[in-house]
Amino acid sequence: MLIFEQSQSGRFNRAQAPAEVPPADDIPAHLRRKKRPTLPEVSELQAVRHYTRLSQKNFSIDTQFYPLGSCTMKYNPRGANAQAMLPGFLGRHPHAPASSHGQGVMACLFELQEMLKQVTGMAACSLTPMAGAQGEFAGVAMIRAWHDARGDEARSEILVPDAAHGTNPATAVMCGYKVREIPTDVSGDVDVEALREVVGPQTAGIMLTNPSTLGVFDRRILEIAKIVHEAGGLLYYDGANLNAILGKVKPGDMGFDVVHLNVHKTFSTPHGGGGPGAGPVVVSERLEPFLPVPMVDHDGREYRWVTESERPQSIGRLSAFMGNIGVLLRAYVYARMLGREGMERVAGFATLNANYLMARLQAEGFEMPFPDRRATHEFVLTLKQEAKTYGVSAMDFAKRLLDYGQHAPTAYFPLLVPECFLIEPTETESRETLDAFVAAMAAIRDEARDNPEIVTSAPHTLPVKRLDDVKAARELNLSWKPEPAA
Amino acid sequence: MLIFEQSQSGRFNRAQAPAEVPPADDIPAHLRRKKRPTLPEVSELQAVRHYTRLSQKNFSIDTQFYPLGSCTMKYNPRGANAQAMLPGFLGRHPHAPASSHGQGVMACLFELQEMLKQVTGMAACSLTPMAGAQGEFAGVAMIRAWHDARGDEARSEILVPDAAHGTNPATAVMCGYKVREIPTDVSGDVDVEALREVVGPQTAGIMLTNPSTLGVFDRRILEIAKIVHEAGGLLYYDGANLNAILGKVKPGDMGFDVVHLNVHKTFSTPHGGGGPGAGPVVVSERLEPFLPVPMVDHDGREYRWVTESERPQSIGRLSAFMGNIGVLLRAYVYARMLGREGMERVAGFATLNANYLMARLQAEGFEMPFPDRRATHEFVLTLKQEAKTYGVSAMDFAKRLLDYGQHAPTAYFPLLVPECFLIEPTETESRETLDAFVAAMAAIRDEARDNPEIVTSAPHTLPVKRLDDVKAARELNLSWKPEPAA
Amino acid sequence: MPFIPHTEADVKAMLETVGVDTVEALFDEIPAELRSDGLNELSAGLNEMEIGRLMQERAAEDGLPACFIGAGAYDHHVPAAVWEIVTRGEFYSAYTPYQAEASQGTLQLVYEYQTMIASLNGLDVSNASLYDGASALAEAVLMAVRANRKDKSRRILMPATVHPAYRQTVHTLVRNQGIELVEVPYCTGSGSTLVEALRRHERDTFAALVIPQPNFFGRLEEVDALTDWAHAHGALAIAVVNPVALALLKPPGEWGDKGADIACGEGQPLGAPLASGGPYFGFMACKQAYVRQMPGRVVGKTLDSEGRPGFTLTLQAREQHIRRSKATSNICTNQGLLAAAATIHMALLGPQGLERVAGACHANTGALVERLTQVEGVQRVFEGPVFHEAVLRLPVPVDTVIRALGAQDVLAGYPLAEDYPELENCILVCATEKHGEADIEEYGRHLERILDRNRGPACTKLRPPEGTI
Amino acid sequence: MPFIPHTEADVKAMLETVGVDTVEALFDEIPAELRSDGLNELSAGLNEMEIGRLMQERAAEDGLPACFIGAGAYDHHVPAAVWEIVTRGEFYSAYTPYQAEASQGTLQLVYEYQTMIASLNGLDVSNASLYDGASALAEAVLMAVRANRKDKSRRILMPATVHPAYRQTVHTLVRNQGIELVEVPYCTGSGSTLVEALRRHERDTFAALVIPQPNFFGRLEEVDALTDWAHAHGALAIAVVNPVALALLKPPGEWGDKGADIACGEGQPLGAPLASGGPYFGFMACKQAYVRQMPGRVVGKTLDSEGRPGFTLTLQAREQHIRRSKATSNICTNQGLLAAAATIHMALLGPQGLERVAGACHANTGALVERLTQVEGVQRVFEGPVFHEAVLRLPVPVDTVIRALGAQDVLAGYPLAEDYPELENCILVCATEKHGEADIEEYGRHLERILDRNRGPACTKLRPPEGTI
Ligand SMILES: Cc1ncc(COP(=O)(O)O)c(C=O)c1O
Ligand SMILES: Cc1ncc(COP(=O)(O)O)c(C=O)c1O
Repeated sequence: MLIFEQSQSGRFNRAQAPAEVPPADDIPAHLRRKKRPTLPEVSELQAVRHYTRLSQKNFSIDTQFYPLGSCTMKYNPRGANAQAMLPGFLGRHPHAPASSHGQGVMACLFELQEMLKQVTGMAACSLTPMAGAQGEFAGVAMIRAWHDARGDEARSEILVPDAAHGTNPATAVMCGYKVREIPTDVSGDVDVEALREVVGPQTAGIMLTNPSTLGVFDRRILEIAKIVHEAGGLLYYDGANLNAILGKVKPGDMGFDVVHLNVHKTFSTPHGGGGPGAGPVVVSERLEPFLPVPMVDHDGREYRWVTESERPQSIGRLSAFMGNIGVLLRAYVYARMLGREGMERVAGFATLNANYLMARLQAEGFEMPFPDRRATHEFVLTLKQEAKTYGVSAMDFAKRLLDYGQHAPTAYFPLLVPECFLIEPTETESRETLDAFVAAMAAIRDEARDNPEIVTSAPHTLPVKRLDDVKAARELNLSWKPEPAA
Repeated sequence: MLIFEQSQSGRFNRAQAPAEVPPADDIPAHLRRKKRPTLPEVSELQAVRHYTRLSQKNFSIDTQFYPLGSCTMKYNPRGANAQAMLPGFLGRHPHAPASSHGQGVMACLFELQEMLKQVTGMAACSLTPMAGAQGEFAGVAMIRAWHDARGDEARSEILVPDAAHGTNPATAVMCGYKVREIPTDVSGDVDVEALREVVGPQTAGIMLTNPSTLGVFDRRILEIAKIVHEAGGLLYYDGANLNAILGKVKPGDMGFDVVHLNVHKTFSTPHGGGGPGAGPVVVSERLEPFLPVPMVDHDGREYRWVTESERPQSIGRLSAFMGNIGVLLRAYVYARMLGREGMERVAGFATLNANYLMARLQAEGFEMPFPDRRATHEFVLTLKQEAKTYGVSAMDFAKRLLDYGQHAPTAYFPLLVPECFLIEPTETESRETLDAFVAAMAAIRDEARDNPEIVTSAPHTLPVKRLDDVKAARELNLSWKPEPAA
Repeated sequence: MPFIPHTEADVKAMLETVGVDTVEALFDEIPAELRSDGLNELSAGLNEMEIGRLMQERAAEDGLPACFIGAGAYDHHVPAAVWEIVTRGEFYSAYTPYQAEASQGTLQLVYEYQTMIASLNGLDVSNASLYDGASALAEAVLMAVRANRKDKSRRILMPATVHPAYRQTVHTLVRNQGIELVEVPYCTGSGSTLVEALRRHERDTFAALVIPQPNFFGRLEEVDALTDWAHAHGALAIAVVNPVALALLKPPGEWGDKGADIACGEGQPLGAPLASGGPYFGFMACKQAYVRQMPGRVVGKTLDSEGRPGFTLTLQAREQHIRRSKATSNICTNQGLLAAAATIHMALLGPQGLERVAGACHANTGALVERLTQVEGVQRVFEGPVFHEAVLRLPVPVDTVIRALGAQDVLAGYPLAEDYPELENCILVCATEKHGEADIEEYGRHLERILDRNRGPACTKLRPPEGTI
Repeated sequence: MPFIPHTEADVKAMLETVGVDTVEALFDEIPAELRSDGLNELSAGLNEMEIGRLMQERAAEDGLPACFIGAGAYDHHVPAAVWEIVTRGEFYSAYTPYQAEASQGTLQLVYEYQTMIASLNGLDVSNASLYDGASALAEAVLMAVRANRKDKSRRILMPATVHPAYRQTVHTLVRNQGIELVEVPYCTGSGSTLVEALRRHERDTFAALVIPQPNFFGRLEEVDALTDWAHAHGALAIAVVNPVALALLKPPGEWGDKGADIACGEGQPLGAPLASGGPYFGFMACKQAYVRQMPGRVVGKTLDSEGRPGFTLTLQAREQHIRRSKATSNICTNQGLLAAAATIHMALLGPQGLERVAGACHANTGALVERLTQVEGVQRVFEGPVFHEAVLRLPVPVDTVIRALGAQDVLAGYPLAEDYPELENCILVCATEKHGEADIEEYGRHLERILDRNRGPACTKLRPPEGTI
């Protein structure tokens, strides 16, 4: 039942309302609202009960294994939440004076900037982008600003591998570029020969993540960097996969000029059912002047904001204030808790979990598109055999996994592998959990063979049965409307 | 699965452990522990996931209608929780000096004492009892101390109506008294003639709640008070039912000498799946010297603790410190939010809801043992007809209600009504919720007629089916033991 | 190292299954010359107790001053229930609801959110949130350029009364696509945008006119006339609104004859704490006709295979993960949890509650302006009705006053001269329902004292009074 | 008036259904002379914003000092997860699990709690919690009197090293049943209870001997000898223990030849914040033989009708709601949520974590004692090993020092002279894992300064130094 369907005209929750005041007569009538908006009229208990019960209809890390590839659904420490929600942090206005009412939060942000530079091997950092895609925007906009600053205005293309995340090409377009796709070779790496053919004076840069979203580490990365750099382009690193390499290899050493990080992945800030995240960018020295503002600096005496006035070449601001500070605080707490040793272990155990899971699934007879490659922090599995033999698709497997109390991996991405799952267990899951996933996959495969109907009509144990997406798109119903009075 | 079954030897949650220190060699070996206790070895994620999922297996006010008679399961304001958990309150040591580090919390406690005096019409208050039963203990112990102080040591009996809550007779015994039961008359009131017969010089006092746990207001309460007082006994008021009369009538005006309140009922502090509560006691002037310590006083300049040294006649302390202060703070917040108008409305709407529900259930054909009486904040319904006709007991109805998403009312209490439900909707539930309850009861009655099996084998939709209580008591299994290594 | 559950025995068994000897061996595809030698610059890890203490000290450092700054972020009461519920693990630690059947909690909540936001704006549809108010305006501009079929112009009329940081953000986000922002000056008497100021653009073509309500100065714009002007000149009307103000003010969908086409704004006033500026969320609503041009996620109602209602992400063909380079935006992760908080916040307040909040803000702002203008030399700069905030001119430099009041734990307001050089010595002050009489009086008294001191006979030129600042 | 959902239309319709005209009419069975005229003394209601502000001010007033007081309540780190989970509505707002099938969350959790507590104490069974440590000891005394079949005595041997407030509480709660507490003096050299001190009671009979470990002075008792003495003399042995200390110390079930019979104590150190003294929880464990004498709720494992495991309240025949006047105790509501917090706390720490906490407490207490006794004139009073706290003698009156340190936001410790007149100028100081070197050093320095000042040549008798205290 929707909250609106519990509403009663005139019901009123006095605990949350200030005292009534005389009407705002000084506002002219033609600027005033006449009809109240469709907000529910419910008691506090009704609202609390409704949203508490709604919450129970979700899968989440706190309740289920959630091996969603490319999303790094690791444990979100409750301590990070508690620290970021301390009254002093929550109550601070973004324009509160830095000197007298901001040194605490700015110290955290400054140290986070430093840590992100260190783990990526880059020279400078801006924390302001509000998610990965905005980090990408900042990165590509800086590449553009760099070319523009050099008067090199002919560069009109950004190269993007076909395995790339959708935000990469979309971002390139938002920055005014044309997108050129680079194919993947049979081993899962970027097709370097194809790359060589398309680079040129029109190439502004390339957007890459390494390991790629195919879950393999591109072994020829230095060659790729060389090719692009020699053609005058810059390299952008999509840091969504940083969890795979933390402490093992740094994007800076691979030759990247700019990196964005998804702290809501690698640094374990919660995804909140759709956000917020934060997508800090780190850059090599040559891109530093172009970083988005504001940033935090320490002038030897105190922390202060760096704004456009002292960064005339900055690509500018990306938000009204300074991005998702509450998210950045959670990332800061996480990073400090891990420290050096903890950070160095992340990639090792994320990779161990992925390789273990891959090996066990392989042993169970599941097919890997790149069977000779190591898994990184994630790996791709293809169900095309199962689809062909039993008529049971990756989607069906995904839905049936839900019945087994496991969130489904990312399905049908990357687009180039048919009927695929992209599986990312993360380092915070135990071996027992991975074993349970293997058992569920094997059980579903047996069901697909013996009783495919149960798989193709899954899920069976959730609050709703399989939903009709086509109907949703055809008969658009995007908001509730009161029943017309009968 | 139990948390112990997820344990792996050597698993270790470093975020929550201080650094290791050298072994405590100064402690002699014969005083040291040799084998580690059976605590689970799990990761933080495992613990969080386990207990989050466990929580989802509960019914609660925040998720279901919970009309548990005598328990006043009203909405527990989330604001009260947030205020009581402010760092300044949580971090305060009970022995922190009152003057320099205690005036904040003591101000709240002092004002709460005043408010409880006002709503009950009594002269003095001690907040220290930690639940209703301890409040009862304090009350009866004060009655005893009063008689003792007067040298009246022949009084050996406490009178308790047969409808009383089990804690009443148990408390009387803890205070060293014999219990004498008073029957209920056909209209649900205390049988005054029977009372007259049993009072005497051996009568220390009577324990009553009014309205009684039969959900009716005892109309002859003044007569009862007179009888007991004239016999030299005192009157104790079990305040568990105070929600019924807040602002309508005060126990002090009814002639009671001592009252305990269940703040986890009337003042809406949460029950926490079994506690904590708090059971403050308020008394008339003559009992004031006997109140349990400590209490809070204001000496014109600051708040201070009143201890045994200035209350030589006090029955003493009931806990190591000052009772459940965190609970009392929640009650304080609730009381201040309601204020005068809010408090006066509680009984009105609690009573309206109960009478409405009773009237609707009556109209549906359910039987009330006292059909001519008004319901108070709760009422009793008997299913003895249904039990006889369909072979479906009150227990079966209760279990089947769970399938309808409603918590069952209190069943088989008071003991004197067969196959009974004690139903208390509280004032914070909406009419729609009450209507849904009536619909569920009617539907179950139809099921009992048409398909009794579905009722007698309920519940069907919960994490477990009906549990075997007999087996639980016969084959006692009160703690998990590791499997012996095979 | 926290959060990794592996025992030594686990590691051993797992490596065996994989068929390697060490964890390091799993990285053998990385060229050796690239392998880094660890993260030696990082400090040692802290346990939760240690980091907790550090963060408590830092949070305490930032204090809890009385805050009279608005300027895009507003200090409202947020019911405790809001954040107690949204930080429940099931909301807090879920991903974007890709598996609809396992995400009905989030999905239904977003559907309710869309309903509330659409209705608050008097428009047909809403998306599931954008990053913040400023970037939402940028998306609205891009959307208008795509959506405007009458006019293929890539130019946008942008009044100077729009929040300066919003204008900067829009500039950053749209300029690479060759979109031009044409500034519309404001009337220095009224502090608002006059239709007359648009006259000189009558012959040019524009994709859209942006209309803030209230505007950055807190002033109410003549939204009907501005909207009608836009439509008359082939431009779409983009409203930038404060959602709390909408409880009192005419919703964008009713502006002028046809209503604004797109509305957007900062959602922070609906349940998000100030939190130094984020996370907040941007909201966006529009007419049904433009829904396929809308950026961001959208939730639709549908049926399951047994005909029961359910909710799912829909219109995904607009989005980057399907459309890639042809998507309406690159946005992927949005501000879901904040939208969830806003939904619960609005449910707890209801229409009447929100109206009272808006009313109290309005009344308190009036009282604040009245009190402060009683102080000698303090003047109101613009005439006419305001919401939430107002511009005052001080008789002395603003920075000195801000610093002196800051030392008393009172945040005086937002200084305007940097963004509007013509508004020297001017400050934007704000009150919400949280600022009662006593708070306002305290501000007034402090200001009096500070100005008195700075006006002393010996002191014609301003110097900071010793000791206090 | 908050929290009541009724609209006017609801009220009207409902009154109609009931068949009365007004809500007041529903009270017509109350004799008119009793009806009160409202609650005029109460003040007007506050909304959540208003009460929130008031409470924040009051909480701030109590401050967040560095706390070196123990004396029964210990300042431990509590993982954030603990209270984020137990305040989830499903735990927080549920009643006692009377409907087992709808309460498996609480019930399984209590079963896990019982397992942990029993194991920590080295005993067979645990109940589901009692009010606090002091009242748990009272219940243990009553239980021992019921359970001791060898000896029908109603007398209990109670060492003076048991927490004074516990002894007072036990007295309050048991004396009306004619139970007598016989005090056992402590050895003034060691601060512990010697078996020799029991010798003079050799010919009397006792239901039980209470044995604290560590005792109120932080000193470790010779628990084996004491337990054996009790058993040799027909008395039960009741242990009063600190649950964190049990990670290091021999559990009661292993004391002496046969083990203590009942163990109880204050559960606060397992996840409950200091909170001015409550809510905490009392724990109790015992040998299987005495389970039917145990007070309070107990959860047992059973099967459902399909043979799946499940949990339910059991042995209810001991309890007041079934047995009424013959129950083992009058306890009904206990401290469920605190026991839940303790369970999650222990699960997060695990055996190794708890051991480290105990180790850190021990090490820090050692460091604290060492530092403070470096201050001139400060001496340790009792020899021998301690846990958590120790008694120091100061060269000046304790109250002055406590006040002066309090003014520096350092809580110096618990003054002993009121409870133990022979310990004039003595203070009980405590450290936990939260008190690092720097904190201890700060305490030490403050103490040095304060004592120096109070020792100044002109000052033979102590006066508060002007200005600071
Ligand atoms: C590989 C990759 N790149 C970029 C993104 C975009 O990040 P965000 O969702 O934070 O905008 C994602 C996350 O979805 C991703 O997986
Ligand atoms: C009528 C009555 N009296 C006394 C009590 C005992 O209160 P508590 O459970 O807080 O000890 C209760 C609650 O169960 C009750 O309903």
